[in-house]
Amino acid sequence: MTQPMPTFDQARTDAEPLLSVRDLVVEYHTQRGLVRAADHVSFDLHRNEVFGLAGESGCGKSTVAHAITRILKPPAHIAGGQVLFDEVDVLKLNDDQLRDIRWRRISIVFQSAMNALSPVLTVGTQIADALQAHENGTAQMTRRQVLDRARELLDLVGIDPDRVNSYPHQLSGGMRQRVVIAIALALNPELIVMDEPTTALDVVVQKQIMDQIRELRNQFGFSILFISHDLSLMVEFSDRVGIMYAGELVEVAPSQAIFNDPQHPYTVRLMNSFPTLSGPRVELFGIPGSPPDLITPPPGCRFHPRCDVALAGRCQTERPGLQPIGARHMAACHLLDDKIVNKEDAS
Amino acid sequence: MIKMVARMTLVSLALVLVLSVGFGGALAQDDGIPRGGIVTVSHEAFSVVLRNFSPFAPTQNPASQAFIYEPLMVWNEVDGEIIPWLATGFVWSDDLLTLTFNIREGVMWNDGETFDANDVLYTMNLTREFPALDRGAVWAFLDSVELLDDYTIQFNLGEVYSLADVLIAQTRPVPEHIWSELDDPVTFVDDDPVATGPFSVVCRLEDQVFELCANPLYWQEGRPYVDAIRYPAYPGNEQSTLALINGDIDWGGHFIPDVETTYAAADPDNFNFYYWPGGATVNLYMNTTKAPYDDVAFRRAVSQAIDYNAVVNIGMYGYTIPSDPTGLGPRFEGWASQEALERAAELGLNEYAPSAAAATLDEAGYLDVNGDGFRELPNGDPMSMNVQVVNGWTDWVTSVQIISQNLQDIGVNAQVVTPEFGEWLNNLQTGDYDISIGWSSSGYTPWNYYRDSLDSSLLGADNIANATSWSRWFSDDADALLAAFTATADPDEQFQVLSDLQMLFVENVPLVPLFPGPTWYQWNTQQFTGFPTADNYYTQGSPWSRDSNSRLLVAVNIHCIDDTACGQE
Amino acid sequence: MSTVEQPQTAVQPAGATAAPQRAFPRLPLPNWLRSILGNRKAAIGLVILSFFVFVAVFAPLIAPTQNPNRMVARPVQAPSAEYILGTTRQGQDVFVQIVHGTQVSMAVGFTTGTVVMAIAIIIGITAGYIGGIFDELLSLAMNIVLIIPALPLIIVVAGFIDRPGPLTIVVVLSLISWAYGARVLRAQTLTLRNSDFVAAARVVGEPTWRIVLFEILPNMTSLVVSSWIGAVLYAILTQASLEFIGLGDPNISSWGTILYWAQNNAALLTNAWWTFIPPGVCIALVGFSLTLINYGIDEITNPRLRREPKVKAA
Amino acid sequence: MRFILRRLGFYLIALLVSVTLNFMIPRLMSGDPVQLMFARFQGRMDPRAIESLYETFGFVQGPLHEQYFTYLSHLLQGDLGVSIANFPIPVTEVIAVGLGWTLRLVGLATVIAFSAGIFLGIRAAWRRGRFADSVILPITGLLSAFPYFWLAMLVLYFFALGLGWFPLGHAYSLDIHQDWSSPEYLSSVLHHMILPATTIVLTAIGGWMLGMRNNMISVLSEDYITMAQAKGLSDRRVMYTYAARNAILPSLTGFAMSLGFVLGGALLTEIVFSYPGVGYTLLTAVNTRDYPLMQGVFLMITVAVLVANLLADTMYVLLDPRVRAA
Amino acid sequence: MIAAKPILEAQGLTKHFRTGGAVSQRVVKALQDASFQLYPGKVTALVGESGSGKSTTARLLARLYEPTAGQIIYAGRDTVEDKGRSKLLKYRSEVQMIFQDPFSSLNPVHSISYHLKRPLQIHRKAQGRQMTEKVHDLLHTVALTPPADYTPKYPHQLSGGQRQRVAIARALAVEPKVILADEPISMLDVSIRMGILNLMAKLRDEQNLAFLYVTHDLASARYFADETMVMYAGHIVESGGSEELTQDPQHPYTQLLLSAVPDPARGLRTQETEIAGEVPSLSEVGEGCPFAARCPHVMSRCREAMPPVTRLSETRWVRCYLFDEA
Repeated sequence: MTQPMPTFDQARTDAEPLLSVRDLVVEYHTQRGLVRAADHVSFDLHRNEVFGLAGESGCGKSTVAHAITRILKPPAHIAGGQVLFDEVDVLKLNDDQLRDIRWRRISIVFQSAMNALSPVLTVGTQIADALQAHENGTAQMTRRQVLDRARELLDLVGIDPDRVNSYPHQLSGGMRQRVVIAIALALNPELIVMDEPTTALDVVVQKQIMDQIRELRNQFGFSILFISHDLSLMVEFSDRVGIMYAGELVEVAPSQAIFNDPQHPYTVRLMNSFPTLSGPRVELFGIPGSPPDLITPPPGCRFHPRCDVALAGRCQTERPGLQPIGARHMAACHLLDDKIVNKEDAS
Repeated sequence: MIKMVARMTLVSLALVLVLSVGFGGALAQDDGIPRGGIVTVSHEAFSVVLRNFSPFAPTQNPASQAFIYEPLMVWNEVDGEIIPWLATGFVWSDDLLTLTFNIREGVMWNDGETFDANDVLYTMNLTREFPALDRGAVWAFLDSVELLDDYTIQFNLGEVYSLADVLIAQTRPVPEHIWSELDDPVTFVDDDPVATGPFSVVCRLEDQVFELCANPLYWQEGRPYVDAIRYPAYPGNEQSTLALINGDIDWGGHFIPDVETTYAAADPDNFNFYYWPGGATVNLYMNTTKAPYDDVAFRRAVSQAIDYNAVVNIGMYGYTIPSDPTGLGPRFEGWASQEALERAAELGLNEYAPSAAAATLDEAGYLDVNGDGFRELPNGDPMSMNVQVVNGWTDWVTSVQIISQNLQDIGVNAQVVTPEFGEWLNNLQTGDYDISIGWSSSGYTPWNYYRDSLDSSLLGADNIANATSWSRWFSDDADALLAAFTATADPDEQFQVLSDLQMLFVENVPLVPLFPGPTWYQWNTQQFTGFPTADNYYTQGSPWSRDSNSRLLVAVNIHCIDDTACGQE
Repeated sequence: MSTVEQPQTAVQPAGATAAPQRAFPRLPLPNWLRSILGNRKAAIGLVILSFFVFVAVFAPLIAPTQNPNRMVARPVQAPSAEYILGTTRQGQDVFVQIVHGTQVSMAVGFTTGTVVMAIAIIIGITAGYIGGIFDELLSLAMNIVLIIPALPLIIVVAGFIDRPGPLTIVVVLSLISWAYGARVLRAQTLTLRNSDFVAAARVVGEPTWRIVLFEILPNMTSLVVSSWIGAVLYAILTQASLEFIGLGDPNISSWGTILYWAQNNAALLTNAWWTFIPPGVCIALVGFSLTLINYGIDEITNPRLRREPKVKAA
Repeated sequence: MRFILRRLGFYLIALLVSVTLNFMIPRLMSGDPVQLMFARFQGRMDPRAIESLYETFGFVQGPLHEQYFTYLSHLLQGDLGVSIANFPIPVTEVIAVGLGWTLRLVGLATVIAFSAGIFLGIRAAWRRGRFADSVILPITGLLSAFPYFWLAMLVLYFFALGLGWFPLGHAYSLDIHQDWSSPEYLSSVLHHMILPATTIVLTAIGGWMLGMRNNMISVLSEDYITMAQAKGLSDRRVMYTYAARNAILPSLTGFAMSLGFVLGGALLTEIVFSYPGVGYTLLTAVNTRDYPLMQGVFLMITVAVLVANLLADTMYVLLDPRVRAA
Repeated sequence: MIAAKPILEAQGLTKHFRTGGAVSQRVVKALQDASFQLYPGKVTALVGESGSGKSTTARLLARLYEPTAGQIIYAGRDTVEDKGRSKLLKYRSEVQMIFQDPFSSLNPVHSISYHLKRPLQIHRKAQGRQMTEKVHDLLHTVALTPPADYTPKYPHQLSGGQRQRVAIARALAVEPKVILADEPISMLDVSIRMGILNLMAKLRDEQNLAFLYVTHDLASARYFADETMVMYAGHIVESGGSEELTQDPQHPYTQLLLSAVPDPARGLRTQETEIAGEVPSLSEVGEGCPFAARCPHVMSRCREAMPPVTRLSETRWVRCYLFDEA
């Protein structure tokens, strides 16, 4: 029934990436001190691509997503870097320009649909608000047309259009998340940032929603920045995946490569941290220790205190940078020095 | 001090229209006295106006006591005269058992009906039929009332009671043609009174103000001179004081702290006050059923210990004078017994003499045996006492604080307690107190003062002390003297009886008189004149008085200062 | 239960308050005190309050007298070296009265606050923890007491007790003011009762009384303290109001009675401001200090309320 | 609807409890109103008159439960009895005069204080650290710590006696006749209302502002606010429709409850500003042990508070769809 | 294979909650007729979606709830009637529980040593100087070393994994035979989950503990549990050896559940499964099979009564009419 997904290779064009994040730095000022939640994060996201950002809680993946859409709230603030969306630096936009780009071109699906919808407004109103806030194309719409469009959107995400007058508390968790997706689709954006869109949901509902998203993407061709801590889901759903650890991007690769051939020791161990339903039952070990406190991050490679293959001197003092280690595969680890591909070789 | 809320009735539109013809500017008449103006009066705390002008209401609207319903005769507290009013006079029979009043002719109710003795008769019978209406308790001594003719009425007494004349003279007749139609005169809210008074027309009644307009049919020709009397609502002294200072009140009866600086100084030419120290004496009562108060020596020591000047100047803000030891005060100067006063001086009563007081106590055996700084009873038991005063009556509270300080100074462990009014009264009535400040009766003669304080018959079967016999000091001699007074109408005899009573009083000190109650009275001459002044205190000037209708004399006398001052208000 | 009955602000468990403070060296202070001192508002409030507590405690030393209402001097003297705050119409030393009034007013405030909280804790936690019909009845009682207008009821009840005085005020206010705290504590107890650590304590075999006293109650410390402070503030203000309208004991020196006498003596009209202004300012300062402490506690327990530190340009 | 019905049931119980309380309190209080009244006349009343007045005042003897049911049945007929201190005026009439003024003044002041507090709270939370948050908030906090009467008296002396901008008291100028259709009278009423209302507003606003600010701050960190902003909605729409509407809900309950405090607290306003109202009537009734009047006033205030609560509940239901289903 | 005697057994265990007020009482059928056994040295997983009743089951066994019906048989004896502190205490010294959220299962106001000392005191496992020794032993067991570093700390000073280890140590303190682990790893970071599961596996082996492992994660059940039971809407619908069940699910719901789990190992881009409908509310569950409304194989009798247990093998059973030969 559904078309097979276009693969990343097919989707890739020679055109400039849709979204290009360059050396993004996000800091939090807390009572205890300064936290650098995202530290020089750089990646590209192409048109029609699903790019996943994965990592454990507190690794900075949501921070990056929020920074890109500029919805970070104090005490977090962007301390440096660029977010180029269609060659425009989102971080330099003024409020009006930002309001114009938001939702019409970039929309967001929040983690918990329970909290992403105002409990005192109907679903219809919340969809209509998004439509009416943007003059382009909707300024002339009557209230009736707006509501018709809202019903259409609900239908699109598999909800009875009559639910347009329902309040969020009258819907189940899965339905609410579908509403949030409907709102995100309202203005046919080019990029949808999905921040753990199914974390609060049960696996069956998660499956339903992810299928739905996949179908909609086939239909409308938007790009997705997909944030999740669930590597299985991530690998299954994304074209490319970036792995974050302690505020840094440590590996970027096509999901196939992340699953079959992880390079960074953290990714390797992470892939070995959760059991699977199929395949042989092997003993898994997880990663000893816990992620560092970002107020006092370890010097050198941030993963070195938990890394069983860390080099005695270098890993403790020198921070590895993200280096290409194969076609479309990058990782930040000193151990991979011999694998690093020269730029010339790669091209 | 907390007073009652007044109450009111609807404006009679028709009357307003009729009367408004006469309004609008002061017009001098033949006598040269300017007419017109609205006099603003304030003397008690209320916050909203209620419609009730019944002269029988237990807590009456003060206006209905005099300005609306007039008495047969007006008793002038200042000189003791009884002034003919609706009655032109009265005659006692020789046996002092019948009393005949002559009713004035030519008086009309404000609805145009004629007033005559039939109305008086009706009123007397009404109060007999409904005891709740017998405000003067006249049926306690009356036997019957009969009409001799339309303008003569005879009262028959059941026993000789020589003070009956004044009591009956206070009767305020109500119109028979109105009241006889009522279902229940007791609960009658007299919202549109038919009366004879100079200001008996309720021409304005709103939530915070009511006005009584001049009665166009008033029997005193040409009077009253002003158009109306206005009563605005003020919930407390603070607010009325502000209004007085602001010149909003023409005629006031308020307590004002430091009246000289707070009020008079604001407009020295026009803001006047005079606090006539002729009110009922305020006393210090001691419960003589208990030790040590049953000991006359102790009571005498208390009388010597009190700093009367401090009480009067600090407690009472200098608005009164210390009482003389007989408790009679300036109003009854003519009744004073020099013998008794001399005896009191000999005993050192009512003189601030701490050392004498201490000596008196030493002599009587009240010594500080255990060295705690306080004296013990002669038998060695500890002695401490509460001096009670009503909470919120701040002048009295201060006075009592001074007194307790004075007592402590002579080694008597006295503490002030301030129960609420209800409990305070109940304590006095049931004898559940040590020492207490309290009022006494005023009356037409000093007899009332001694009767209410000393008459043993006032202690009821339930041990409840009525009137002010709260000290519970009784003697056969006192009872006999009190009875002798009302059994005669002969002034000399009465004087002798009272002299004896005074002597008995200073010998036994059943209570300690502190000071005559001052009567607050302010008047503002920016617009009106004709008020009693300190120099010409022709009657008690306060717009409020518990005991008399003397304000009626003022009300018909005040007038605008000139033809222009009261033009438009 | 409906959302209506939820407390207004979610209060986090006390553990959240224990974030170490950079500004303060690790003195041997209890955690809560360190948190409070680390909050500027609360610290200012605490300083003001401590001053008044100090005055109250050492009143007999600061202004030695047997009876602060003793008439000692010429009436209505303006402040001078001899009488720092002047004298009243009754010749009382206003400074002495204020110092001793601090004692009475603070004592009434804190006693009432403590009694109110004791009642609120007992009723609120019992209702919340035991639940069932017991809870239904207690909740009904709380809501009714909350809805019945307080000041009129206080006036009526104060009138019913014939001898007014500080003790009366404590009793009356305690009888009437417990419900708000009880309701808040009940709601919090309901939340905590269902928390895992209570379940864990039960599984471990903790007896009920220990669960209430050692597991639930310590987690409501900040709530209890802030309700207590609120109750103290309410008591101090209400005491002053009651005394002002004449329902206090005029024989006792407290801020409210000083104002009562000042008003009776037309202090403002006679320009004797020194009898009227200082007690009002004292009440306001104590009130403000309590308000500040409560602001502070709110901020400590709910980090979102904290002002974010100023961000310097990167 | 079920929510409202449940609340109605609760109010009915609350009413019954306060009515019962009302019945009990005078019977527990000491002091006999008739005795007190005659004491004020200082003992010149004949005992016969006292006895007959007892009857007239309707002092019912008999078992307590009988008295209670008589009391209830009278209440149901709207008969609150006759005021003793104002005999023979019915209690309803005594209250009627003041109630209108109290409700107008307190109603207006409360609504203003609430609205202004809510508005300022919204602003303070929206712009943290700006004027509303860093200047107005502490000032209103300080104001709410002042004893009300003290502040009111200072205001009265300064603005009315000192500067003469406002009248010294009363609800309207006594030189103007009371007539609700006259513009002159209405403007006088408003002019006289300014000081008393302002003082109530000043002392009450702090609580609302702080509460609303804190609720707003909590709400502002919710995802739906972030999402509303991300949707590109105007600040106005996010601030009022999304944030304030959710943040106001807890304050609404408090608003209803506070009316009880304010209505009772109006007593102080009435005294300081010579304003007519039921608060002073209650105080007078307590002092004179005028039980019927006391009961009447108390009942009126309670009913007013209950009605206000019901209104607040209705508002709550209108604003919060979640309770409609509950 | 199963020769040992069960240590803890549920027999027809049922729990209904009553919610709502007097007007609209609803019954939430959280658990219906559940029967299963826990064996020493074995882990039994209970898998289901949120609201399926799996946590209720654990809490019933922990005696945090009173069962509506059924038996809880410990060492061959029904303990449901064991009430009163001493009897429950005895039970609790044998059966302990670990909670889902280590952030809330430790009381923030108490230190780690308090948390570990209390069970030792209550169950008189240690006294005096022994106590510290015992506490250190426990911390050793859960690999929090050196113990002295941890005892004075408060929960907020530890990471999630460390807290969960403390929680496990607390459960171990009473030297229980059975541990009920309610989603012990779902709140933890991915990288440390295995550490906790491996620790529990070690305890199972070394101390011969019986585990009930409640989880929504089928893969972790496959990894950790010897046997797995699948719950749907208050009913256990299928039970069997973990490997067997996950590789060859029989019940249509189990099949659905398994197909929904993302599993890159099965190959990327798995086939989409048609899933209709949502989990029914537990207060609306009727007499029939709760899955009937969503089941692709639904038959008319499915809607009439819950299917009985059909044994597929010695260790395997399912409740579905598809397997009911009768």
